[in-house]
Amino acid sequence: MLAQEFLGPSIDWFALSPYLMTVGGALLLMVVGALTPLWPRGLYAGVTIAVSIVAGVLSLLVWDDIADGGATTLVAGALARDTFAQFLTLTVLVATILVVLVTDGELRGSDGDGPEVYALLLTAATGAMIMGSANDLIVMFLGLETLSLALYVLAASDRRRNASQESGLKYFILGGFASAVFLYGIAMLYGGARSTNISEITTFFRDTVTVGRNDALVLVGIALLLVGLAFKVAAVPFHMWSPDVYQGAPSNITAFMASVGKAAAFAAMLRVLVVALPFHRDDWRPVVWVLAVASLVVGSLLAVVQTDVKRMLAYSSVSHAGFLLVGVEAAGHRAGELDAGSGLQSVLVYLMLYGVLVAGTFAVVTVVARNHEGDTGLDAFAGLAQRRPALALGLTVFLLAQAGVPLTGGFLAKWGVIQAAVDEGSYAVAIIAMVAAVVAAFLYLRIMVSVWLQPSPEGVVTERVPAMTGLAVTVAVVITIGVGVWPDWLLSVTESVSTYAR
Amino acid sequence: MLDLVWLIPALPLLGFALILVFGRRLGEPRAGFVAAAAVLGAFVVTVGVFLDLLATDEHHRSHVVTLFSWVPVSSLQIDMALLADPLSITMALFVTGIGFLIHLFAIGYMHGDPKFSKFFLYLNLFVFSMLMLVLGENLLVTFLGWEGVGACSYFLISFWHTRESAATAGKKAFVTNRIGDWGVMLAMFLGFQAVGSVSYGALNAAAEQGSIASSTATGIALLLFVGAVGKSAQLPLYLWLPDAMEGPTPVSALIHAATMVTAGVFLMTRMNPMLAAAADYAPQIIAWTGAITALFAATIAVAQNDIKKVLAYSTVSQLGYMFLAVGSGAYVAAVFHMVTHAFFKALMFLGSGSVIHGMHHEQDMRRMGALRLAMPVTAGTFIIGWLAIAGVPPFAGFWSKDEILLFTLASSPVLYAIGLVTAILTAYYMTRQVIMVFFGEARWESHAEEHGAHGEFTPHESPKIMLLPLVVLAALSIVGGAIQLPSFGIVPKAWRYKLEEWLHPVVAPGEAVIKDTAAYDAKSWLALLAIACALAGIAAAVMVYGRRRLPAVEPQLLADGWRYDAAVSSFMGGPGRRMFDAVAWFDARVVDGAVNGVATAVRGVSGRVRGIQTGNVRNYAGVVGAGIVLILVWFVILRGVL
Amino acid sequence: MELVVFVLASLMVLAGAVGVIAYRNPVHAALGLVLTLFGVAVHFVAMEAHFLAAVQVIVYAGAIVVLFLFVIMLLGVDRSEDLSIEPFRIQRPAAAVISLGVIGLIVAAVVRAAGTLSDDPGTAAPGDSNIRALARNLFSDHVLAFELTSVLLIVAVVGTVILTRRVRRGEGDVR
Amino acid sequence: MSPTTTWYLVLAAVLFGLGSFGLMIRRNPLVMFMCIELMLNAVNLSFVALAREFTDIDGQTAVFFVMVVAAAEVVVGLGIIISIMRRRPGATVDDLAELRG
Amino acid sequence: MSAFLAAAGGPELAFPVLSMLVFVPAAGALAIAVLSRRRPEYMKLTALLASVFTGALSIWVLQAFHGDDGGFQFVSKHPWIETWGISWHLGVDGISLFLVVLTGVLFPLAIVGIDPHNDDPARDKPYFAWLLLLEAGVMGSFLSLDLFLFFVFFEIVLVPMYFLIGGWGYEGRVYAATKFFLYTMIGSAFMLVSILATVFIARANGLGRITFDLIELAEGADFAVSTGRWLFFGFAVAFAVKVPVFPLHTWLPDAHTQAPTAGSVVLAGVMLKLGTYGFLRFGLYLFPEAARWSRSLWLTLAVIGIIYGAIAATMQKDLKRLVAYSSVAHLGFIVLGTFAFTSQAITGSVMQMVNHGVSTGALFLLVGMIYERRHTRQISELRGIQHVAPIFAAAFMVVMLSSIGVPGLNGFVGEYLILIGSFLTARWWVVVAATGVILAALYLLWAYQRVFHGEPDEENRTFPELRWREAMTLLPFIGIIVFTGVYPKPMLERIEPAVGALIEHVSDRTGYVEPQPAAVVPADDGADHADDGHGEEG
Repeated sequence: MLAQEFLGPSIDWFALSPYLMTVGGALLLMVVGALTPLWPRGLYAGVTIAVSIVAGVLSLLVWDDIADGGATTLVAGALARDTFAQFLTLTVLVATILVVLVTDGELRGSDGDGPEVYALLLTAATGAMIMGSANDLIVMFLGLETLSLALYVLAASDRRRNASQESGLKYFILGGFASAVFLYGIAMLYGGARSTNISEITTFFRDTVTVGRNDALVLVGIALLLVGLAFKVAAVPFHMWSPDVYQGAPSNITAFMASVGKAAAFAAMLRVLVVALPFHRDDWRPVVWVLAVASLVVGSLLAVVQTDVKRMLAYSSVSHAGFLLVGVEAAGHRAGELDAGSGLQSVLVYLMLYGVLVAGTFAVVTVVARNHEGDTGLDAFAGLAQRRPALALGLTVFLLAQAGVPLTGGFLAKWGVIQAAVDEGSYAVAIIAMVAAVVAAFLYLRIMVSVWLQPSPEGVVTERVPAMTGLAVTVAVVITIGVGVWPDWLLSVTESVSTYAR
Repeated sequence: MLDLVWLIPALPLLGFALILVFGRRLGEPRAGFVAAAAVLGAFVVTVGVFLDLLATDEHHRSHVVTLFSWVPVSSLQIDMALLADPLSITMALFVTGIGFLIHLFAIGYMHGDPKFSKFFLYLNLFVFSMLMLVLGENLLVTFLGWEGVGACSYFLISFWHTRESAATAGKKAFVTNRIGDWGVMLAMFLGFQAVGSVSYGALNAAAEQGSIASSTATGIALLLFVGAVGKSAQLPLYLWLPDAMEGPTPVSALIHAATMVTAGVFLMTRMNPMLAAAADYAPQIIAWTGAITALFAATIAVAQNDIKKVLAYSTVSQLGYMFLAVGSGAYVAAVFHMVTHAFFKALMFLGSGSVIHGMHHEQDMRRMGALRLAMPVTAGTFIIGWLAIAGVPPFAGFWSKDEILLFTLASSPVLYAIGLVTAILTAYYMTRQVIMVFFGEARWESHAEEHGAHGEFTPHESPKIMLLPLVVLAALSIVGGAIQLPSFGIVPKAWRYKLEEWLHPVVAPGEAVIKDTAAYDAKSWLALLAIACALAGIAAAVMVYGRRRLPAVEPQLLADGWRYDAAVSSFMGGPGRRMFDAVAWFDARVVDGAVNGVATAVRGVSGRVRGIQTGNVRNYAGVVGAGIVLILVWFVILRGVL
Repeated sequence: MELVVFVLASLMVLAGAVGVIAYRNPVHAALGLVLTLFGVAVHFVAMEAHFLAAVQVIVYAGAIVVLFLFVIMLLGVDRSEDLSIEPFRIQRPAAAVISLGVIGLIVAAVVRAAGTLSDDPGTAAPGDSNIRALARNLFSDHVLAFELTSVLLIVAVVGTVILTRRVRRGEGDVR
Repeated sequence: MSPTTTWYLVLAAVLFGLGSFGLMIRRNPLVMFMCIELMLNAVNLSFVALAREFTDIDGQTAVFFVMVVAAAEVVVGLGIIISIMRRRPGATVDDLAELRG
Repeated sequence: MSAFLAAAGGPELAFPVLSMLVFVPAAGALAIAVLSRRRPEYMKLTALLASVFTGALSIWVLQAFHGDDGGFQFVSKHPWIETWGISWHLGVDGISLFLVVLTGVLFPLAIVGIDPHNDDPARDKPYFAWLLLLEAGVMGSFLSLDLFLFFVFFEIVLVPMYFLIGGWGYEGRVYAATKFFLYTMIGSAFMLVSILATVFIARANGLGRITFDLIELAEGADFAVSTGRWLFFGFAVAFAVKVPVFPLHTWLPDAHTQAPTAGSVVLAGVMLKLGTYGFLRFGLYLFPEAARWSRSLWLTLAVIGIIYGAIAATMQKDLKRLVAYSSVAHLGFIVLGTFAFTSQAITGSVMQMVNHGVSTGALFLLVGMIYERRHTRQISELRGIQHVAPIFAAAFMVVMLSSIGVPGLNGFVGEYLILIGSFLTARWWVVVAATGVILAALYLLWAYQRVFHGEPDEENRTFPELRWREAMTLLPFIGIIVFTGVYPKPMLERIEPAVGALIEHVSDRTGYVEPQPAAVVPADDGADHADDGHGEEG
């Protein structure tokens, strides 16, 4: 047979530009940075942030186009060009910028400084963005791997502390396990739906009437995919890695995991469950419900008895994952329908705000940690208010926001999720979530107690707050309060967020 | 003049305000004079009002002065209004009159007390409250005064509050009174629900027209009686009165003899139509309570050694008499006895005060005797009071007591018998007191050394300002009976039943009619019998304490007031307190314990669950694997196969 | 014929896998892995995925396993691990149950789904054009994914740089 | 008769299960890592089988990507393992359990 | 329909006085936050200015208020979160008016009256900032007519209070603060879900759109019976914790005892009222049927609270704790009146909220002064103070008598109205509740005797007399106590129309007919006959 001439797919470079931007930035940092001696004055961070900002602007422009032209797919249906993707991209970029600021404050001048970390952060961000906008499970898997591999390395990157390396190894082994499962899920789903492309899967299930539930492969696929994603979002019982890793990894990296990592994972989950598998919502929604409740309960309960702040926050992030799952569950009720309810939106808002919150929180943690040789026990925070009132105030804002106190972004996020759940009539999970939130509030109070109400122990030197970290905290506070007080813009924006499906 | 009724309470209030502001600057004795002047002014106004009312004919002898709307909420409209009618003015007259005298007495009695001006502050406030009580046009205004006098008596009883006993007595008085107030409040509620108003006019009118269910009327009447029992120290709530003697003697005279304690009787009289509309057992309950109290208190008085305690118990007993009258429908008699009793009991209290004053605050009668030589005026006046209370004609007490007994017999002979016995006892223990204090040999010299503090010890007559009130009251005790003379042959027609005519518009609905009953016909004989009883009592006492012919019977049981007080307080201190402690324990351990228990439980569970997080990757992988299996089970088996 | 191939290859695969699990010495385990990989490659050939078979042999067996062995030698961790002791008593039974559960459930599902699959699957593509078709597909439909792999590899490279760099600069490291 | 897709899928499942079993019982991080490779191979096997079933090349493409990912993972994973083993030679995962609770 | 609709639009004011009531203190807090911490004297000054200005505004509202209008006045409504149908909707009616004024008046007094006892003056800064923030929050809760807005304020007040207790409290402060925070938060967790459910269910039947506007919801939506009951339950839990109703009260003694004096004053004075106010404004107004249905439960709990609180108070050894338990009893009365559904009772409840605020607030001030002088709150360590500080004792006595409920003082009028009003619909509860009056006298007088009477011992012999500043602080309290007691009309006639409108609303929704005195309770109101034991006579 003769070889017919080859036609590559048409490529909308502009729509791809945000991803290209970040990857390009990473390459730039690697190539130039590796060949030149150590750059002064946090130029790495500067470049990274600049790149991120440009990418953000680009994705905003793309958003405009979508608003006019409607959602499409890119590069032969590999990526979805929809507002959902753009919003997730923006979320990731904002969180990345904050983390980079913190990272600079942490690394500048230390022997850990160098282009590599920033390059990895950028590539990881790219992976996250891809996960959020993937329209093909294989692509999603690749994005996931990009993100995960970078995180494995970053988690282990602090060679001064054994904990860092231990956490890196644990994360790596379990992560590998999880991605294998995820991959197996893809394979099974491929067996059931004869494609790995989300749009095609959706169409397939819309057109084929499954007779007598003989779609066993699909079910197994969904199950395994769900496990893989649940692992990434650290939902109970797949959360086991997160406390150890959060605690062991350098604080700024923990911030990245908690913000970008979670955002990407949830975006992927929404893509898979809500976009690709709306016709199996009755199959997966109960599982999500159970996961949500488990995460809420276990996360809050275990957070209460911790003594290490980073570990507390790790568990609290588990319970936050529970909250997000409540949103996913809500989104599941009317997935695929025209009036899909506010579940998806609530999750997105939550991701954005939680990303900022947690980044800010860990920014403060880094400062305290480096003042106590990496010790992040509660007593390390004792009397922080006396030493650094402003910093303490910032931390308090973040903690209150995480506790869901009004006029903060955290409250809005929780409100949105619960609203979605109640709108779908799942009151039980809503109430469980709120009660869990109260239990979790106890641990934020514990931190505040040691920050404000305990005297600063003798001979503790006042923390040095790097300018960049301070900036990060300030920005995070502004966003948290700002959105908390004037949330309308964010809500109206997210209301218009839609996914490319069907 | 009638429209100036508001001046009657206003003046003491003014006095109160003045002393409150300038009290310290006024100091002694000016503060006392200001207070006395205020009360005197009130008295004068009252007299004026009294004359006006006298002038008007009987059907218009009731005048309401509304000051302002007090508690107006939709259907509930309560005014701050005063009512001037025969009853209230009668009360006001002796409240202000006797009040004034007692003020004068107090100026002398309280001489040298560091808190002189404060004493008159309270005294004026009390008079104000008492006047509000009697002049109130509706139950709520009365209640204002009702609680006001309670509060004032609390202040005054615990006036020397550094004395633990005084403080306790004050508290006891207030709390016990509150128990009664509970009844009054509920009575008001019931009345409001039934009639839509708490004004006497509306309530009594409804009662008279019978537009109020008899059950409701009974409820109101009995609840009010509960209040009366509290205020007027009847069984079972009389306990506070004897203890109240901890207060300065003028207080005892003013509050615990003349005015406040009679408030209960006043209230019942005021609401007599309601009582009339009530079921038959209501008045009987009242009568019996009164009778039993009278007898009970009299027996206790027999064995008291504290000069004031004797008077206190006799007060309780006499109040019992009044309720006996009320219960027998003898409202006029009740008021009559209230007035005469106010005269002679105030007199005797002041007398005892004078004695105590002269004896340098010695109150134990066993350390007195033969004081008639040391303080003749006091002795003389006191003896007049004694004859009055003992029921010896022609003194005031005889007439009122006789009238009550008459009505009682008309209603039930048993009660009459009790009344007579009480009369005998009264004569007996009063005589005993007089003898112990003023006659016999002087027993105080033997105790002189105890008083060595202020040089050699000799009782001395009190200053003029203290004696004047004694004299006036003595006079009243003699002629007081004239306001309500019975229809005996010796009495001129024109003088008869003055009080009854005067009060008629108020008490008409409830007043019992005893004409053409056997008792009425035999009233002269009854009078003679009463006199005989009185003389018998006196004679017995003389035999025992004067001549020493007979042994004194003063069993400890009576001295301890039948141990009733002890029983109550041991219950309060024992089971009662334990119950309260139990509640407190319950709150701390159970209710709050549950809360903390939850917290502990959460921590406990968390600690357990925490164990899963071993830190070993292989375990983690195991858990993840388990999760996978579970989810697969759901999808493959529950959703797939089934 | 195919049946025979299938059975033999499957035996290789499973034997290798068991080896990986059971050999106390990591080096032997690695060899077990090689066996499995070859078995899988044979299956690929049987399913006429020749290109993948080749890559399997070259990349996996060739590169990856060698890398493993290299690391083992480098670290000198080839001292054998005592499998007879297990600190967590329930770990092994639990693991067994779980694994059997996973296998059982998936197998059950697969068997259930057998109905949806044809009894005699056709061939993916004519043998000679398998590579061509793969390439075509790779560079048209999955070009983005293909590019992503490069990013992935960048991450790998940078990662190793980070992980190893401080060994050069690093302070207080046993060298 | 020739082996149907189902056979391959069953085989893959067994292989996957063996891999997970190994992951749970082995203490040497390198070996655990090998077990992950086993699982990946199981996935590949099923991909190819299904690709043949549907006569659809996508499955094989997926396998290709999986291999790349595997390679990258190996690089990173071995990097991490090396950096740990350097400091604590012969450490098993059981020894690496400082973070817990 | 009822007057609420008429006033819903309300007289739109050019000058948004209500918003100012919220913003002024907030701004003050902000100002203090930015002030230099080295000049503590400015802190207090700023705090004082802000709070006094707020107080003045509230007074202005009081005098500009149309007494005869039962609806909301000075309404200011601006869209806030349009996507969720949430608006900045403030308004004041007779029910909230005096609570607002009380808040406005109480804070300046709390600020001027007593200083935080802390070692270094630099710590004044956060103290005053938190206090002002608290004032803003409380004001907001009383004024907001939007469920979301209300919830925001209702929650936000926890934070300043938490820090006030935790930061400037006494020995057990951290425990108390945490307990207070979590306990209340649990309650509001249920309320949050309930609010959302209310909104969505209202959209489903009646409204057709999402709105958190109280008036629209109350007037527009009609819930199925069981639904309404569940929703009401959600609200009720939050309020019951805040009040606190009997079994949920144990956070209160700890919080009160451990809080700094100003904290206790505010807590008792206004914050507890959030609960009772919530019952009126949201419970009865949104879910009349459910409120009617569950009334016997609340009445019973209220009565239990009255007796139980009094008994527990009697046994306390700590003066502050005693006052705290007395609050439980007093608020029992308020709840009783709230669920009696008669004009007198509810008017009395509203009035009693203010009265309790004044008298208990003053009591806490006095106890705080005692603590300042003697550094103990243990009754056993105090003796014979009246002997050495008669004026102080007199002030205490007046306040105490108003708390006991002696006629002529404010406490009595409220209690009396509550009882007489409740008697019409809940006779037997009232019969029991009235005994609380006896117990009140018992525990307060006993405490007074132990603290003020008797011979002062060594430590107490030097007890300083009332100082001028303290006297000036207490004077307003005593003034209000006496004036309200003697002449409550101005207050009642402003409260009553709003209450009337509320009852009218309840009647519209449930067909409940308010029993009038001298008239048999209508037969259709079966509930009353059921739980009144034997029916009404007369």
